[in-house]
Amino acid sequence: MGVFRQIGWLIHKDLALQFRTKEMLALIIVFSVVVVLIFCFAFGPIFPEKLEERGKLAASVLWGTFLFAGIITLNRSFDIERANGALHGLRLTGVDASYFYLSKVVSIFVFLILLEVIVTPIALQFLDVLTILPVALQKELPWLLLKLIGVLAIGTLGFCAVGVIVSGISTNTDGTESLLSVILLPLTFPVIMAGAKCTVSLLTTGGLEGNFWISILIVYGLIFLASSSLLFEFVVEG
Amino acid sequence: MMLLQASQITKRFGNRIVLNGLDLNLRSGEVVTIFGPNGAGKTTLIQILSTLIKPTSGTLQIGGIDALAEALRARPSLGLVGHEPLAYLDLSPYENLKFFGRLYGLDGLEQRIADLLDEVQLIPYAHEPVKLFSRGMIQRFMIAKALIHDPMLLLFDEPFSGLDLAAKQFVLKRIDRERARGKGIVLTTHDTELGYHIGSRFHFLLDGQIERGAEKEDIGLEALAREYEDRLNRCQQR
Amino acid sequence: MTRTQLIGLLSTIFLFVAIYFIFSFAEIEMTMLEVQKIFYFHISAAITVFLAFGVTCIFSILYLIKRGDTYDTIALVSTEIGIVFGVVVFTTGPIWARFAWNTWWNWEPRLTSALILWLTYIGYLILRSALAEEKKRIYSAVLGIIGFLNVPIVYFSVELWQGGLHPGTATKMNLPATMQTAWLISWLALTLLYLFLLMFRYRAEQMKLELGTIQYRQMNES
Amino acid sequence: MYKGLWITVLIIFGIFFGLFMLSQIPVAITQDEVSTAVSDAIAETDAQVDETAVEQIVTQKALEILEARQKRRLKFLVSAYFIIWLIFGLYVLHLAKMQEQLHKRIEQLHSSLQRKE
Repeated sequence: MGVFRQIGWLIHKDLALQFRTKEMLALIIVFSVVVVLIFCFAFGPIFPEKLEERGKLAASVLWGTFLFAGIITLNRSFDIERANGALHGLRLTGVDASYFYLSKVVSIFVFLILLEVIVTPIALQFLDVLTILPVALQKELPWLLLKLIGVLAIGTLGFCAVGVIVSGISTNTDGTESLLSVILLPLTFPVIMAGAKCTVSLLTTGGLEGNFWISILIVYGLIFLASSSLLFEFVVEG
Repeated sequence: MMLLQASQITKRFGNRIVLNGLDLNLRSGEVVTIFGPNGAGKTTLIQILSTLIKPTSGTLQIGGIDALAEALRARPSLGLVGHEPLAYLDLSPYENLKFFGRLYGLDGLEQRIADLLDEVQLIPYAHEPVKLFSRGMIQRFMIAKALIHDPMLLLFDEPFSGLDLAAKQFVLKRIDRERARGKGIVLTTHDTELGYHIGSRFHFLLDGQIERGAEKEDIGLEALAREYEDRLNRCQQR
Repeated sequence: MTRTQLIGLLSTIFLFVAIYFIFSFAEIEMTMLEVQKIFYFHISAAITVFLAFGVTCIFSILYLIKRGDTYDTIALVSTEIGIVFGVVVFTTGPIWARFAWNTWWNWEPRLTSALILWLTYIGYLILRSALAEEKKRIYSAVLGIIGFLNVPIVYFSVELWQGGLHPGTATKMNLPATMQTAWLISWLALTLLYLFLLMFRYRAEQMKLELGTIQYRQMNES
Repeated sequence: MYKGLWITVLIIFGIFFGLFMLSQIPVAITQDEVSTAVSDAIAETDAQVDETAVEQIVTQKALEILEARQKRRLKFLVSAYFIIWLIFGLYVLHLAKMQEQLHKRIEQLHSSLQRKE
């Protein structure tokens, strides 16, 4: 019980910090929209006619955008912890490193999900995906969007699981931002592959029937959540 | 009872030996002042005593707990006022104290926070972000943060640097009050006058080693200042 | 003769033997003809890449448990050699692909997962160079472990992503006996070479340590 | 010492390997290959001449094609093996050089320390 309360307070603190400065959310949303626009300008204005091609395009745009937005968020979050020795203050309370890890994963996850909920419809609209969906799917569009967000959520959780521990490491160096990308991106290739495939499947058939990709996303998240919450103690305590 | 028992503490960074087989003991109601020039390893010593970094070798006991093996259990019994605020400057003093107080698992937190903020004269600014504060206000906030869980052992790292006279006096008074309440206090400084005034036992930290301990009854301020000067010169010649 | 020299000599001998077996003992494969002979060293090097990074992972775990600097040094050295073997894999791979499929790169699952792993451990080396002395051992050990945990997931997803089995997988399974022998010997030879390089590189790391100590002593005395 | 050893090994290896390539690789002519080569050759020679002349030309052409193909294959093979040895060789040389320099530095510092004492 005490565990969950402690984690809850840590998450509360993180979210308070993230939303304290409203510019951060605004900045990251604008960044994501701009990235989406870059893809649109590169591919547009006439997008592939076939639904599957369009779906692939949308999947790559969404996942690419959220990956970069995720890296920025991670960096920012750990900058706050490092600055002014806040992390040392946290350590002095005797809180377990794995609680800290889990709270960080959850708070960044929440932030990114919020971003995804806002940016996904915009991106789908810009790429004009919604109009060429089969009629059956168009009828239950909210349901489809919900499923899409669900897939994004599972992928984002995996991304956060790895991202938090890697940025916990890379924040100790000087060239933080570029270093984080170089180390983190190769580790997240499976998320991109699996996430994009799931997205394409959702946009073309409206479901994930006979699809192993979603289980890869889940397994990836579980493996890294488990291993990183054990390893995070070494990152924090040294 | 011995509040703090450090023996044969050695710290190396690569080949550089910062602390070399250092011993330090502290009973409750004692204020140990450690004098040392810049770069003598004062901050490293305080960080080791506060379990933030691990010594290369040696043993450390805080309140009877092996602080190297069970750092998490030892930490709640110590408070640290260091160079950095060890808190989140984007949050207000109230939010910070509440957050850290919750993690320490304190009862009657609201009352405790109100009392502390009153003592450090920050009530009017309780809901302003700490980053807007002046140096003296931040120092007072740091003291409040270190005292929130009423620790037995208090560690001060250069608490007077960069403060004006009034602020220095505030810190002095505060330390004296905690000593009178039976706390054990370790304090580092290079200011002989202030250090003499507040301390009940004196050590010199030179070349990574603690040299000589003098009780307040055995030595006057001038004698202490002279001895410090002598030792500094001898150290520089070596 | 030191152990390192012995292993070096042994690996050299085995390399000669492997060459002999590849070019004169193993029969010529019918579809790729002579070009198929790249396969022996290409695959062996790829296996050695996985071996090297596996060693990095194991010694990283050992370092976190026991905190001996030796473990960390072995992890570092093994990573570096794994990267060198990776270079061999990623230069011979395209030559093979160019002949077999008329393209320089082929998304074969094992090749792709080796590439991802390779990039991860290049990140490991970059991280090490960017970290301060007292922190780099622990942090790189953590990364060494995480990077390797990724291997099965990457392998499985690339296989699924590529959507089919590569001819290499099929031929490896039912290789004629002569080819099998040649391949086993070249694999053994490269493993020995890896071992030799590991020891050789480790010595350099020890010398660096020694140099640091002497430099520090001299600095203190002057 | 290591450097010298490895250069020797590499040179011996190069010679050994070159001789091997020249002597050991058999020209793998199969029935299938010849017939495809022959039909290729006939396609390339569009003149209508008497049988023996055609046969002669065709055989010669077939041989040429076969040789060209093998040459191409060998080019791939040789370049692959060349690159493998180049990478390992360069890496070993790099290590040897590194150790040599370190060794020199250590010796230097040791002797200067001893002089002081």
